[in-house]
Amino acid sequence: MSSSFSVWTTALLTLGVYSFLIGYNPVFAIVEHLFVGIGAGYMAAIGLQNIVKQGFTPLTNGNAWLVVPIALGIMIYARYSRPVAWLSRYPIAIVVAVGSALTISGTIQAQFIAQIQDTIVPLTSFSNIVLVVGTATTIWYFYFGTLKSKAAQQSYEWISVAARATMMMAFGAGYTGILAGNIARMVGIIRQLFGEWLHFIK
Amino acid sequence: MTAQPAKPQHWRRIIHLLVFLSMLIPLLRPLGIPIPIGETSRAVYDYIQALGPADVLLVSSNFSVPQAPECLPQMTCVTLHALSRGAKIVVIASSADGARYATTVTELAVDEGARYGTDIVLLGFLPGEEAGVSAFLADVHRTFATDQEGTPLANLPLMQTVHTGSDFKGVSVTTASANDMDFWPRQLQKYGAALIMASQASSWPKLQPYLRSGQVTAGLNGQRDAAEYELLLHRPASSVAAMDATSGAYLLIVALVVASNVAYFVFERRKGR
Amino acid sequence: MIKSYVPIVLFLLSCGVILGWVRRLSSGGTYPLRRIAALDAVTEAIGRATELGRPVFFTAGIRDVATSEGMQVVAGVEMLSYVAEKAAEYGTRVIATVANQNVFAMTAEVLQVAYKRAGHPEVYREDDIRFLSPAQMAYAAGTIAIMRREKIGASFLVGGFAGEAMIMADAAVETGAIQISGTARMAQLPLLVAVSDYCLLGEEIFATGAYFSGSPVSVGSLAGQDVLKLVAGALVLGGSLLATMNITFVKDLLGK
Amino acid sequence: MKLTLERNLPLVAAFLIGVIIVVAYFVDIPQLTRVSTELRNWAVIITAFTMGIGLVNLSSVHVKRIAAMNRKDWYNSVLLLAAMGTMFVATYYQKSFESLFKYLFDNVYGPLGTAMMSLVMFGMAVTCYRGFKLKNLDGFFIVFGAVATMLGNAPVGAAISKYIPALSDWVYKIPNVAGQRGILISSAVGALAVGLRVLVGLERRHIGLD
Repeated sequence: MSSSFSVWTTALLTLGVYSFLIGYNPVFAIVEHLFVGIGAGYMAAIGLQNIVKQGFTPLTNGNAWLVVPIALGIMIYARYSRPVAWLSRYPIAIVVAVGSALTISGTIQAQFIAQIQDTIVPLTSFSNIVLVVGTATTIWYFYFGTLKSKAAQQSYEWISVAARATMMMAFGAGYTGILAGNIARMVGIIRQLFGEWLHFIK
Repeated sequence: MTAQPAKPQHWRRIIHLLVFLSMLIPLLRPLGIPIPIGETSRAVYDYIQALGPADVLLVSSNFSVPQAPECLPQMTCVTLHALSRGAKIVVIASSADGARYATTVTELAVDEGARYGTDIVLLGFLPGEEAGVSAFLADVHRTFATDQEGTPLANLPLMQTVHTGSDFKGVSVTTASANDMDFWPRQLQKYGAALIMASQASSWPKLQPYLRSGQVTAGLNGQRDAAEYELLLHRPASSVAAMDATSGAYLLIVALVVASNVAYFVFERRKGR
Repeated sequence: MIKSYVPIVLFLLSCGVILGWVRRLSSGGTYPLRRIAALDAVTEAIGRATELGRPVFFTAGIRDVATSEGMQVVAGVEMLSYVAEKAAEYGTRVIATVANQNVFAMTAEVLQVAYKRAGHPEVYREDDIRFLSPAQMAYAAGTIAIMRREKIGASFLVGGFAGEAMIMADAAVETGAIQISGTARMAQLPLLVAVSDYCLLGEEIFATGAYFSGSPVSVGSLAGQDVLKLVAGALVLGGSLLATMNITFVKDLLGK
Repeated sequence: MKLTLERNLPLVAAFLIGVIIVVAYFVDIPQLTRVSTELRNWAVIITAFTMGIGLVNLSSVHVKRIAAMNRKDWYNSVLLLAAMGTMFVATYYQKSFESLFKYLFDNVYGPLGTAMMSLVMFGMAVTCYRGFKLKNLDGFFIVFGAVATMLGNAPVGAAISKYIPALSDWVYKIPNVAGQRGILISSAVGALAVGLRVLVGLERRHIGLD
């Protein structure tokens, strides 16, 4: 068994997390509060570093424009005082606007055009047919309107069968990928517990 | 509706225990199932094998503690392999955590005999994700004035040959971030460097479209391919040792799927009728 | 100066189609929608939580709004506002956990609007929106603990998630809650589909506003989306048929 | 329509900023690109400030719990606040508290994260038993996709049959790509629509306007 304080800390905390598998219990509650505290403290420090590194330091070096985001950042705290609470709308509106601008400009090229272009292949093999039909039906599956004619409804039924089959196979494959990563992590943890801590694995 | 008021679900505890045992037992008593070398790890190996002393490889890391069991061996293998071919290495990281592992790999390479400054240089953390990478490839010396330790790039012989993205023969990105898979091909396009992407297994499906289109030359898929690479390099390490446990876990999961369906068709459906 | 015209033209056309349909519905047009099982289940889930006398749980994931995946979180928070409205009508408490500080600020605003609309502004309590931290697994740990402590009756995980989604969804299911989830992040969908009672796939998370409010803006935008999807599918299929006959016109045009 | 500081101007400001970023993406004007980068940097700075209101929420919940003096688990709230303070100081003044930071990061924060994350593994195993049933076509295809790739991913698959790796590879490269692309393309349309609505001010619940 290890005599290192760090190894013991790691091992006990790991067991504390695993105690959740038995059910929510006081030990897990302790570990959970510790973790939330540490996580928040860590992220807060990184945030403050960002303010200093990207805000105050360049500002004092002469980039006067940075007064604006810093002022906006302070405005978020207006929410605690009712008469000026509306001031906090500015920073939120701007942050969300940056996100939506990044989304609408980025998606059309990367997720729309590039993906469609890559899927256009000659239908000369079984694989290519599955690829093209699978992609097209999956896109059409997300048609939200209602269809009037009987024929259209019937073809939507078929489209949705093909689409769901394709998506489910993709999900199955995705499931495996995620599983593989978790197996690797789990092996790491078992090595930690039974190797470094208990010395059962050489 | 499947939801019911909470009551102890003991079958869950049994599955938890089985999961643990399915991996612990093969780790305690390795089975030694042979590991066949697949096409994907072979493709990366072949690409690195073809590098020579005139080539510079950019190695970027962007993964964190949870992905390290998969990604660290991948990055180590590619770096050491390239060095063994005489290629030069520039190491950067796109995240703060990634920088910790970039340091680990660089130190390991130096321990194995690489000369710091001539064979390998560690530039460190490059903030700004896509924007950062874009600026870096446009002008390496403007984004990094010094290496991670603060040595000016002018004092590092290797950096005198590296100025823009065009000076890299290839780029090897080991990443846990799906964003990297979108923007690296995009940013690298105009520089003509080949792109090798090593990823955690859960991002592997995401990489497929880029491999198909050729924007990514070759890729490594999680611990599995790391193990194969370790074997190709004749230096079996943590990934190879994990493979039996991996088989054990997969067999258990497949067994659970089978058992669940047997239970469903034999008991539940009969009850339902 | 302009790198390529094709994306710009397509972008402007897409915006035009969406805004055009919004205009059309705003001036009195109609666009009936098909049903989506997961959205039909929302009211049912809130109702069940009410019957059991348990709170409804909601979280919109760990992603930041100021990124290119931010709209998933916006969609999640939008859904939360409808869930909260409904829950307020039923007199059921909604507890939300938040990982990202921008999302926290949004969530607070959205909930106040929702409760006001439901006619119960007094229900809003800032303590029911729990900011945990952007540290992924700390957020997950805090969330599963809250799920258990508060004995939730229905759980909504809709937005932009990373690896933590599975832990939270599984914990909710074991608590006995109905689990409704949804994301457009491909890496998390497989898990959420497998573990949840109902799952909103990809684009479906962007449709909640139209289904719950029926406002001309959101329904119109959905109609516009439908047109774009018909075109996209046709491009894939038609382009490939042409490519089979060695006509690579569509593929080349998109590559420009 | 009257422009008011409270209601319209935030939306106008957001619209202008958004348009600059969008135009800079499509049109290559160096000055505009710089402005766009600067604006994105603003979002980072604002986000860092916003952290404060999150922390106020977290702290106030726990301070109230301690102050109420009637909870059995008050010590957890003390622990949380103490851990938050300690980690904050250790991270921010990393240079002075190097060994404390290293200990907290490598032996507390890191392992807690890894252990939490590995709970996914248990959840997935349980889900395989609970949810992967061949009840209908959906069930059949998800099980097929999962089992084929699982056996293909582990060395044991190749030991069972040499066709398993090939099948697994096919599932990854064809149906997987098709399904992913279909979802990606359609959700791109959805994200575009929501983004557009936010940008032109049709969607404004997020800033507290109805």
